[in-house]
Amino acid sequence: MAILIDQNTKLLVQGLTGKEGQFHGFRNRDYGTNLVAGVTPGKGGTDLEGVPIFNTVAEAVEATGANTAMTFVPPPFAADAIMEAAAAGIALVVAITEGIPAQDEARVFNYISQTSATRLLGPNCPGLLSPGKANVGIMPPEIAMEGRVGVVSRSGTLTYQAVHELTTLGIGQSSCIGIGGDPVPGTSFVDVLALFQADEETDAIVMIGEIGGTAEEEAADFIKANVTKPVVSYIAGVTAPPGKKMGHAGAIISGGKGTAAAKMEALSAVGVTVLDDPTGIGTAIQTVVG
Amino acid sequence: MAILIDQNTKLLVQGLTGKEGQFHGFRNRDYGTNLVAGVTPGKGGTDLEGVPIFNTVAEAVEATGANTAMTFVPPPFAADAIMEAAAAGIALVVAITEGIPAQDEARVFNYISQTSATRLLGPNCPGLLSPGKANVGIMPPEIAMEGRVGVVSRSGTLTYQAVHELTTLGIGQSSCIGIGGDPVPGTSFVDVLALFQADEETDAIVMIGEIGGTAEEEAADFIKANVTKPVVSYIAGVTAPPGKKMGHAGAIISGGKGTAAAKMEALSAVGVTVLDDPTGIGTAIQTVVG
Amino acid sequence: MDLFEYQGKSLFARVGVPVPDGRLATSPTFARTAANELGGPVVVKAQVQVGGRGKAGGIKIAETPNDAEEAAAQILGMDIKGHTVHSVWVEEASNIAAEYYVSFTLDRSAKKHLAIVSAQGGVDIEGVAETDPDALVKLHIDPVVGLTEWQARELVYRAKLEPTAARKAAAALKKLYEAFVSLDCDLVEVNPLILTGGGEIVALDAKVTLDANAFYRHPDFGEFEAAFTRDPIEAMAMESDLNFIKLDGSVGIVGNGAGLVMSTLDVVDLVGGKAANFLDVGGGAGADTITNALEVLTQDPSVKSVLITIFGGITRCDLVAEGIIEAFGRLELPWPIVVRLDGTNAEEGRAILAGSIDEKLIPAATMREAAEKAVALAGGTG
Amino acid sequence: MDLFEYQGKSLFARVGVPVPDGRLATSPTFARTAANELGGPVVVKAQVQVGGRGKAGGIKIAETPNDAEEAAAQILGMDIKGHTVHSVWVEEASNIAAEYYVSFTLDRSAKKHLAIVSAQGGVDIEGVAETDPDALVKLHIDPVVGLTEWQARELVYRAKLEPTAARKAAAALKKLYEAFVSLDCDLVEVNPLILTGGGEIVALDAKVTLDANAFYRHPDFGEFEAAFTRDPIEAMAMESDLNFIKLDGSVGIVGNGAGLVMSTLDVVDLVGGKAANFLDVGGGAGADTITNALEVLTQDPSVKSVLITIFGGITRCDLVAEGIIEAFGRLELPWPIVVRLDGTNAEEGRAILAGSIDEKLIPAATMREAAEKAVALAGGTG
Repeated sequence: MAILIDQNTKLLVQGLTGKEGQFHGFRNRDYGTNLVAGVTPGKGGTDLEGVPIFNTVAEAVEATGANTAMTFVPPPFAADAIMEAAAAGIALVVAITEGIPAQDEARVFNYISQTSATRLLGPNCPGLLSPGKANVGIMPPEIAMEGRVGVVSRSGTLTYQAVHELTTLGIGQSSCIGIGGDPVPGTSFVDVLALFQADEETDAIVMIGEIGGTAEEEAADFIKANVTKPVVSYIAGVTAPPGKKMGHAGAIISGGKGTAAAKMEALSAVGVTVLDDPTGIGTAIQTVVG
Repeated sequence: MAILIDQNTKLLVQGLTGKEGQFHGFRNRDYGTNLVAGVTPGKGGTDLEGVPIFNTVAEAVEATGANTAMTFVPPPFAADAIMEAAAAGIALVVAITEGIPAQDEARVFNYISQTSATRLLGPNCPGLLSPGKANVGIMPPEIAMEGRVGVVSRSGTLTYQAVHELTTLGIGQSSCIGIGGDPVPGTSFVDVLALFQADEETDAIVMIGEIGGTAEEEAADFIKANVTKPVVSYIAGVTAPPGKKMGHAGAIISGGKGTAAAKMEALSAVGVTVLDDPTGIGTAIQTVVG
Repeated sequence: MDLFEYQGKSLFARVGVPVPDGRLATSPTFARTAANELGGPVVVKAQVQVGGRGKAGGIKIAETPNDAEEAAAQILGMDIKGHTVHSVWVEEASNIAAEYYVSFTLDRSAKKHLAIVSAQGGVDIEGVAETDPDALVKLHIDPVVGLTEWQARELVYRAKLEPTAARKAAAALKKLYEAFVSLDCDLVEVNPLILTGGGEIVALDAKVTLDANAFYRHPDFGEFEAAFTRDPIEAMAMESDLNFIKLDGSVGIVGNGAGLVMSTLDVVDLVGGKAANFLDVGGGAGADTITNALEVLTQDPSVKSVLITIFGGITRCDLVAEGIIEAFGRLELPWPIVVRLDGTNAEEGRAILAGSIDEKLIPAATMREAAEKAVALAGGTG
Repeated sequence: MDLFEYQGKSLFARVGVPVPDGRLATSPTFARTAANELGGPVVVKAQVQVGGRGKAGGIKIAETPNDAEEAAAQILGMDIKGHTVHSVWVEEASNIAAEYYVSFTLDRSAKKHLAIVSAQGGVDIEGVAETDPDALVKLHIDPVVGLTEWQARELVYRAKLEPTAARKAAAALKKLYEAFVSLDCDLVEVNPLILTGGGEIVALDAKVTLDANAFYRHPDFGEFEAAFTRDPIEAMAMESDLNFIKLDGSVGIVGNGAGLVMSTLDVVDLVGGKAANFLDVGGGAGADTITNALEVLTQDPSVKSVLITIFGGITRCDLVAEGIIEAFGRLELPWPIVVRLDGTNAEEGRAILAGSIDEKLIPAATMREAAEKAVALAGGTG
């Protein structure tokens, strides 16, 4: 099965004709993802390496049946692009764009939640990968292998690190989901945990958090109530000083809240195996899966 | 049963301390409606003839369990008042206020539809009456009698006229619903027809339309597909000239559309008994109910 | 409230939609001066609150100020579908590369805003809708967020406007929509919106209907109204806050509630008469309102009899009856008045009327009976 | 980006929230002049980008210009939680009838805006939250429609602000929220928002955090940044678009991706060392970026060894390796560099590094091994 993307994914890239969109869009296609369309206003009617380009998402969906969109649109236009994809009936929008104003993110997330059934992943996320099935985003797919561990993370490079640790030990992944480091991620840990719990092809879950916010604490509550599969977790930022934004807009300890210690404690308390070293993820999974 | 309001209605009046709010609020109470609260910002903590006044709808709902709101708030503040009632979880908002800008109506209707389960009746409507059970609005209840005919109308005074014709012949009503004459009524003919069709205590339906828009044509389509109970209809404005707003913002024939003739034809075509004289409503119902 | 073209264009200019430079002229001489000031060829356009002026000869191109004066002389005073032309708009002639159609309005069924765009502008759009419906691109807009950038693009690309015009046309759509919402319009229609030879997007016409309910937000809109030439009877009714529309029959109608009055018009027609007007006194009318309504009707010589039809809700029939009696005392009422009262305090109202000895006051028990009596008194069938 | 109080107040004034008149002063003499101009008693307030200045003695009331000069002399140069005071804000003393607390921010869990209002302002609000949580009224705001009138009322009435202040306080809330949204703030906090003896609502303090992602919409915000006194190393890093935070250890860190760098800090700590900094080169870093990052670290004398940790996604390890080699050629690098490469083109990158003969370049196979080596080279445990 895998979650969110697989062989049935029909990918549309918003900004396919841009430099990054082109590089990653075709890397995704090379991996086997069914790349059906690109959208670039004003370039409709042309094609790029055999992929038709449309002026609008609605036209692309009508013509190709695209069900997943990946957005590389620059920050000033990204919120609008996400709304466009949602209005066109896209089921999953993967917003890679970094640097979207927080006010735009908040408005768009709420609007599409209120008016569509579209799921948003990101913005400011590395995308997601279902090894052997489909890759949508900027993750280097060669580090992954097909298997039965689900990975979810707020951080891009730490996701790679975790996947690498698993693959190195011969442990494959069902899906690897980067939810992104912004304050308002369209898809949260809780959402992904629910999907992995329901996925018959996932046996165990790796969850990589970081300082800031309370998403990990909410995940702990959710795990206690709903997740029966073993969960291994690592939280980055144990030594981060309060009041400093650690790169991600979401990664900041403020008013004594959002510390790694609090998150680790919350997760430990509900039976999650919590590590203090990301390089131990592989062996920890070996232990819990047995 | 009756529809929308009955013995379980707990009424809150937004603007109870104003002249009109007070007159109609207490007339509704005198009829037997359970008037539980008034809301007037700044007058919270006082009471009016034993009815507690609150500063906000949320406080009133918490304290009294109000489930229905009637709004007499002036046009510049009415849209906000409707949103307030919806956000507080009120199930039915009856907006009597006339003269709300169309842009406000459109925005508020869509917003509450997207974010709440609240039903809006009106704005610019006379309210509704379930004879013998509850009266919420400005209808003179003495013209009505308890019975099994449902009445729905875009016009206030024509509703009274229709109810009067029925009562004069000894035909009682289950509920009488004035949906209002504005271009964006929160509750449409179709909505009310569905409720009457489902109501076990309604045997036949009187529907009073008028020129402008296509609400009657949509009602005809709905009747064809969903309504098995007999429907008697009258459409006002047969002789109205095109391009002139006949009092109601919604009542205008433009570009040859919205004529009474077209509406009457659409309704006749689906088996509705269509009258050319509103004073014939009572006898027509006698005929169809048999 | 329907605006004149030049008024609509002044609103477009406010939100940054380009319009040609122009001048209003109420005489041929002024038109000549305007053409002189503008320089070069101009277009002289009748200012009327109704469509179809082009076909009626209300738009003329003038190469010189002389021509402009002549054109204005021909147009001023014209009757276009019952509207007399009191002024013309003299504007720079435009270099037209393409003509588009754009409108924003409310779609009542969908309860959303509706945008319509077509690459076939400058012609009768209802004709296009019939012969080539696919040429009209329609899109619903959620009033909660308004017209988004992607929707503006969707409209422009789907309608297949010139690719070179796409970006500027999308920007113009955003601005026109902004006018539609922020200026509380019921309708914004531009036909044509043109692409000029220089690649600019310009609104060559403007049909704007304002929402009178929102005038409290736009105190400056009063100016627009001041420019209208109004029927003196309608003006008088408006001053008394009465909802009045002149019709062409002989039975004067006064009633409460738009639906009831419309219905009364229909019943009058049904029994063979014809109403002289629509007059709704609104909800909660007191004695004064009724007196004012009757006074308005005295200004209309075509009225031969009057029918008052009241179904009291907020309105109290006793106050209506008092108003009628008062009107008889204060005014010279030239016609018989048939009165039908029902609803709140109807008994009391009827009693008050019964106390009057004026023979011109005729009670009726039902709406139909009232209509029959009034039609008969007006001289039978209209 | 955290603003100084006086900068935040300038934004409040833009949206129409009343603030006391005041002047910025960078010397005691200027403070005297400011007090003279303002007339009457003034308040002299340290301008620092951190809370708690009141307790630290950074706010003083001055009855006369003399007093103001003296107060400024005491405050300027103070160290408040590691921030040196370079300027004071001299403002008219206010006549305070009541002190409230107001803030707008984003609630990440709810994914909505959060308004907090309390009638207990002017004190440490986190203290109030602990001792009397009911005194804080919280309300979520849907970013799609923003703060409505009813929500402003709900906040004001629930928080039990003085009834006489209700209307003006609600209006001030609307304006502060407008600032929060239209000026792209992450936080707007006013503590206290006061009711004056004259019945006015005035913002007596301003804590505003701007969203740097939205600066493209507010080109004028550059001015604010120009007023900050920045650590020279941070300034240098910023010029090269590097995400740099100074820490107090001895192992310099360079990595790609915020999570990975944070994690590297943690692993360094775990093996007994301490990081000298956080430095994220971001996604897609090329050779130049790596050279720049290493140059930034040369400015920090506390760095004893450097750890480069890269997991290539967009970033290509071969380009990173080239950047390291180039830095060795171009710069005088005073410390050993431990390098760990994984991901995109890691093999190629390792081969490039293996070709270098510089003994200061030490490869490591895993993040943990890299951390252990770097910590040992920096002189063992922190």
